[in-house]
Amino acid sequence: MRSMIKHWLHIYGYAAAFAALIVALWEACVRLDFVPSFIIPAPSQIAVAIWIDRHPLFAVHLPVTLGEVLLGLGLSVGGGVLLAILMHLYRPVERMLYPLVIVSQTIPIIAISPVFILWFGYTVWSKVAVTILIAFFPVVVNTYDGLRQGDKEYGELLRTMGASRLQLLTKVQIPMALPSFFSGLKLAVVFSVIGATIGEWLGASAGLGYFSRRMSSSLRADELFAAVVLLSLLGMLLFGWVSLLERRMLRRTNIQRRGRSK
Amino acid sequence: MRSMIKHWLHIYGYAAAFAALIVALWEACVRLDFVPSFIIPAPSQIAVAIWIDRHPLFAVHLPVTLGEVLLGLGLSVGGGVLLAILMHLYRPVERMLYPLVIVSQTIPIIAISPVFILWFGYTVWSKVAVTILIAFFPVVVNTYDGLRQGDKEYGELLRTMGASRLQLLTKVQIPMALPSFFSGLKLAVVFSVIGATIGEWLGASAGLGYFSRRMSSSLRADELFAAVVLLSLLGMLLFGWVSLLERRMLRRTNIQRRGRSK
Amino acid sequence: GCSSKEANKNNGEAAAGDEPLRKVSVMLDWYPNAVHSGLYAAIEQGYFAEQGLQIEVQMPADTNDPLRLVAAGKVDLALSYQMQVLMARAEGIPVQSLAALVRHPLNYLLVPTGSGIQSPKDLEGKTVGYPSIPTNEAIIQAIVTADGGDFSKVTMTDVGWDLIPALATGQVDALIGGYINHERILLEKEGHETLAINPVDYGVPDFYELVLAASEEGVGNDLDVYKKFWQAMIKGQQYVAEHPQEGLGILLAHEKSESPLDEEIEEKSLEILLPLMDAGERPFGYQDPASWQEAAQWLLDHGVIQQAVPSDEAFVNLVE
Amino acid sequence: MTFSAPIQSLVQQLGIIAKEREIERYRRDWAVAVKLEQVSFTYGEKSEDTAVLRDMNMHVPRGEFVSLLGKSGTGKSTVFKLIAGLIQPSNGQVLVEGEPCEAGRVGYMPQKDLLLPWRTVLGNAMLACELSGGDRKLAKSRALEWMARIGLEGCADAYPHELSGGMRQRAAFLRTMMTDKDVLLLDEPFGALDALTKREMHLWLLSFWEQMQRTVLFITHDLEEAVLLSDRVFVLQANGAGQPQQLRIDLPRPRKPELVHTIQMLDYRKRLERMIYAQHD
Amino acid sequence: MTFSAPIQSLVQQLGIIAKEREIERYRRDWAVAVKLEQVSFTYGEKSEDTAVLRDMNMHVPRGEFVSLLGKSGTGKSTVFKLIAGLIQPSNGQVLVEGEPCEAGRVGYMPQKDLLLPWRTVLGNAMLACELSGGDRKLAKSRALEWMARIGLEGCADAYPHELSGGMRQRAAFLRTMMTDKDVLLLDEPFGALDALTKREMHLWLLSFWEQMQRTVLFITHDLEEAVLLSDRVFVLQANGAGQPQQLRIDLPRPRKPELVHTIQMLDYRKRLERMIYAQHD
Ligand SMILES: Nc1ncnc2c1ncn2[C@@H]1O[C@H](COP(=O)(O)OP(=O)(O)OP(=O)(O)O)[C@@H](O)[C@H]1O
Ligand SMILES: Nc1ncnc2c1ncn2[C@@H]1O[C@H](COP(=O)(O)OP(=O)(O)OP(=O)(O)O)[C@@H](O)[C@H]1O
Ligand SMILES: [Mg+2]
Ligand SMILES: [Mg+2]
Repeated sequence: MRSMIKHWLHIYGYAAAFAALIVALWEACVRLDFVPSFIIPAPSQIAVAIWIDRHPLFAVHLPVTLGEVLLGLGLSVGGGVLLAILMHLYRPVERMLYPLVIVSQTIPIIAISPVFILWFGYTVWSKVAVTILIAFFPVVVNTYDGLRQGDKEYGELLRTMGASRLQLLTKVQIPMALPSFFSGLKLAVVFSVIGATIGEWLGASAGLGYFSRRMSSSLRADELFAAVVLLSLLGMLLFGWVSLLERRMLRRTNIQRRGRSK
Repeated sequence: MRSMIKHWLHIYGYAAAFAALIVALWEACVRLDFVPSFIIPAPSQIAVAIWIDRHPLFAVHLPVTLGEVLLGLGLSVGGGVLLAILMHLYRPVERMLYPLVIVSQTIPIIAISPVFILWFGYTVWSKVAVTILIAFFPVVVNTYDGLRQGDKEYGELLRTMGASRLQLLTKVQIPMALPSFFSGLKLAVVFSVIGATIGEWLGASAGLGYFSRRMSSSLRADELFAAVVLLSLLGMLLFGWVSLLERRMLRRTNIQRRGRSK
Repeated sequence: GCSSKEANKNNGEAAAGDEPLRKVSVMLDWYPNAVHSGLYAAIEQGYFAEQGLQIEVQMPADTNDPLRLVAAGKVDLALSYQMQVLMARAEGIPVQSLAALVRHPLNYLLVPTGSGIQSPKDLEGKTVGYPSIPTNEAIIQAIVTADGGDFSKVTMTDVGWDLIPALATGQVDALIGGYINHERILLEKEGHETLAINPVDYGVPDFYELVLAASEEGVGNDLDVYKKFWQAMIKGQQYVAEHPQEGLGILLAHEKSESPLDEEIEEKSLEILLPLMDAGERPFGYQDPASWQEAAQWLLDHGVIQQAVPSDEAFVNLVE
Repeated sequence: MTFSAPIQSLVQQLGIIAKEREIERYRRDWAVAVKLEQVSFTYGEKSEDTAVLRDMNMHVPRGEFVSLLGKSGTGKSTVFKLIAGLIQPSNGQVLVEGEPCEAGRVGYMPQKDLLLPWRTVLGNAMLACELSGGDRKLAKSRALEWMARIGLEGCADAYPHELSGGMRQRAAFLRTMMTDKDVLLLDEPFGALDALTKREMHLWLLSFWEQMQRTVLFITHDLEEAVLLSDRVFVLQANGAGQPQQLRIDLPRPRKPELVHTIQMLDYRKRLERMIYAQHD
Repeated sequence: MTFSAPIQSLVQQLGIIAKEREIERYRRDWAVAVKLEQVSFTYGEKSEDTAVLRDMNMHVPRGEFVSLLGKSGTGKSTVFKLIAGLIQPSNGQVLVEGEPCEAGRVGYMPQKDLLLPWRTVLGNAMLACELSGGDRKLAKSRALEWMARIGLEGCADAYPHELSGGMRQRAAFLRTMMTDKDVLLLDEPFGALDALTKREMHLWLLSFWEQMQRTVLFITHDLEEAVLLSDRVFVLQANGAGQPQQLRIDLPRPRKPELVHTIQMLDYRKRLERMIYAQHD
């Protein structure tokens, strides 16, 4: 137990010290009025705000946002991987849909926010739709690139063994696409948090994004940043979890990343 | 010449036909009043708006936005690659900065836009800062993952040849990270377009984002979508250009992607 | 409403509560604040239920969305701005105003006290920040010109949604687009005293800041419903005017569990708002055709809209 | 239709003759497992001068064990890729059992081991079965049995990167043997093995071949190995042109490893050496 | 300090003796290029039973050409990785020229060719020079000259995937030879070459070695090759334990390829075979 703690301290000691330093500096900056506290509040003020608003934050808004994030993320990943596979298998699909996918990423949300409301109303789906819009692109690009990258020679070998295109996909290309897919997934996980936040701006009555916007519009920086801190923690947690999954998966499957070469 | 055209038609025929179909359907939807034209205007209306506003759009706003995009993209890619390399070389740097990078992605722009205004005012730098904020994350994640992924055995070989860590990086890890880096770059290129757009919402006096927001406030959907179409085209163009670069680079360097296995 | 009594009669013994209520959706102009206390009071006090209505309140993504969505039939009623209704009509968006909630401008020119700017002409050589809405530019142009200044010497800067930081951090010298019942109070709270200059004093029409709008189609089909809605609103507003403390309390309580409002700010806000919402002789919400006429003409004159909008088509009065 | 009796019998006889001819033709075709006819091949889009193979002819009789020899870089592996259907000849045709070659018809062990790094040795060996949808249990027990016979007992769950070079080669060999194809192409299957292990592999491969009567094409640089195993040896020309030279190995079967130390072996070896060296002097 | 004369001379003498002893020790150490002392090694974190090497001792005299033989999977490549400093022994020590091994001290050609796929053959050959910051022009001209001598003329600008298996191996060999290290580890460098090409490589390697007097460690499965090239042959034990058996090859140098057909060769070959086979019966 002791040694475990020591081990963790050793690994995360720097990081923790650094984080503490940043928080301290930040606090000092605000206290010494280098930054007005209504623009960035001091960490202590944020902490107080989190404590005071703990009920609405944790009991009302966090669960709502978390639900949207998970739903949106799941659909993004599922849909993104499916699309990437289809584009990989059928060239015309790629040529038809890839441009559309890119277009979807360059449309400013203000231009289509009424469309979302029109189609999905104020249900959870409008937020999920925004989350998907923001999170699925990295999954598509990374998975598609990963599928194409796979070493050609393994594919050739399997073809001489009479593999069908689908078998080629499942036996060679998907395993080899895993590292790239995971890079995309890590991006998607983080983006889905901001996606849900933005989705809530389109019209919501709960959620950390909704909360943060309301607080922002009444210049209540403490509460605003209380929500932001929760969103960041959520993002980091999800990211950490996916990184862990990635490490396990890639270690188990021995694909490329067999540890860092020192 | 003829055969060139035929070749292109063959490759992009489907895509063009599909695009035409979508545009036609869209036009029909609006004309038949399935969608109110003040929410989504018909393609023909958008085309007319682009033609009428061609001067402000192409001569005034497009160059401004393009400048922001390119500046932001350049800095994102440079900074992102540098950060990824540093994180790769020095584990403590990774532990200290990766969480911060993730945090930067989960902070809603409304929370930190005042900070940007405070620091950068209404110069081009506030827009560039937003662009960087949005575009550099995929570069960091993909480049970092790419650097770690490289086959360990090549690195070992180079170590037996007395390579320093820096040489290991430049001779093996960077070449092997290229495919992953390019996935990130493609994402960054698209994100930088939306980044500049959002940056202009924070306060600007020119640019397609500024234009689109003004038109949205004046409820002028045609003009709003004229700007959106230009933004999308810009995004697609940049994406296409990077894809081309990627193909050339990876073909020349023979890394993994030696063509798709049929 | 007589019609609601009829409905009750038709249903015989059925109690009013059992009868299915007519659902009416209202999209606010922005997140709930003191200006909406009449609405919330009416909901809480059951005034809508009395009229056989059930209200669903929605919030927009952007101040431009309510009009578009009401025109598209996605919501029944929307809170918006008089000028924007006119601009929408100029763009062919079929919306009509039904009632005026706030009868005078809230949108003042704000300048930090001690900045040396006393009247609009002092803006020469200064920077004025405004949210992307183009009417603000027209207002500045109008007041500077009316005050004998040269508008071409004023720098207009679009400050997006960050109005307060723009002024508070000194990025701009003056601000238009901020409300005296919101931005000004907030600035004050953060220690930035401001001088508020009313555009009306410099020839800008005394337009309605906040109106209730519906689509033309809605007005055609459901005018009676909207009338009932407004009856309840009148009662709600009356309640708030008579009991400001309780009226605000209802709003605060409603928001408490999710996004607690700042009581002090909202109190001050309501204090400013109540006189501006009062229609005097006329019932609450009454719209004066002259106001619409004037506003439409002003917009046209200042190039905000390109074609004339027949002002009498822009509104329908729910109360006389 | 009705005919008078004599005409009918004439028609019948003609029919029989035609059919016999057809059968004869089939028999001839059938007797040739792999046939290269005037095959040319160039990598990339270089000019004719850089062709790897030029007008090559080669007939491999069904059921024979045939070795391919030739200097490094003469195109042996390229011939295998052609037969396996991975590349298409720019001229001429490649027939496998009378039909144009296509991927999936023959069992092919490439020169690189190409073990899938994310699969264990057993997982790699099971690939063929998984792809063809065969009986997994049967395949597994067979794979484990064979693994023991080629010295990979206990390695079933090891990943390729945990194996030595020779073990990887044997694992790849095993994977190829697990494909149930009538024609096997083995590209230097035992190049990384020591003499002792190689001898075991020879014995096993020969017994397998004698039982199953498959056609085996075998690339090697070890002349003794070629003589010991083959019915026939082809020696590719240095510049990849024309007909490879042939040598029939008329040694009785079953062949014992002791053969290596006999005069006959020495004799064959010398002849082969002469054939190879002749081209390069 | 001052001493009386006799004491001073005594001190001087003692000092001389001490220095001579030191020199003697250095000479002895210097004479041993690579020294493995009681080396154990286990891959992963498995128990002692699965050790690949156990208490192994091996001394390679400076300037000698030494071959390593052993059955597939006995740990030859592992020994090389230890000497190259890629892995650390779990017990005992590995000394290269008297100092604990570390990466970058010896030239190492791994069993896989590991040519960088994004570099041409010339680019791969130039790696060592680029890493050590040597004279590029000189290195290039040397690389091109050597390329011609090992049959890779005209391949300078070819990428690895455009080469045949044997050509890749030669390119990797060339890359290793371009490192200017005093100790060379060659892991089956000629395994994929035909007899003729192999003979050319032997001649070249021998002339190179005789000129430069480097220490060469050489893994092979070809007994004739081992006898032809080496001063000394180590045969690794099957279970990786203890001291490898040694055989000195006392044939005069320079050695000609014709040696292969002599009685001496046959004799050495048989002795080596017996040494290898003995362990496995
Ligand atoms: N993908 C490729 N692109 C271009 N040239 C190639 C390619 N593959 C092989 N070659 C060339 O074709 C020739 C024949 O190669 P091949 O692999 O068939 O030789 P091989 O007889 O198998 O040699 P080895 O005994 O060394 O394996 C070589 O000169 C090689 O350079
Ligand atoms: N990375 C690894 N992880 C686990 N076990 C390994 C690893 N590398 C090698 N081994 C095991 O170590 C043993 C020795 O391997 P090594 O590669 O040294 O053999 P070798 O003598 O070079 O054989 P060959 O002649 O086949 O190349 C083998 O049994 C192998 O399974
Ligand atoms: Mg070959
Ligand atoms: Mg080995």
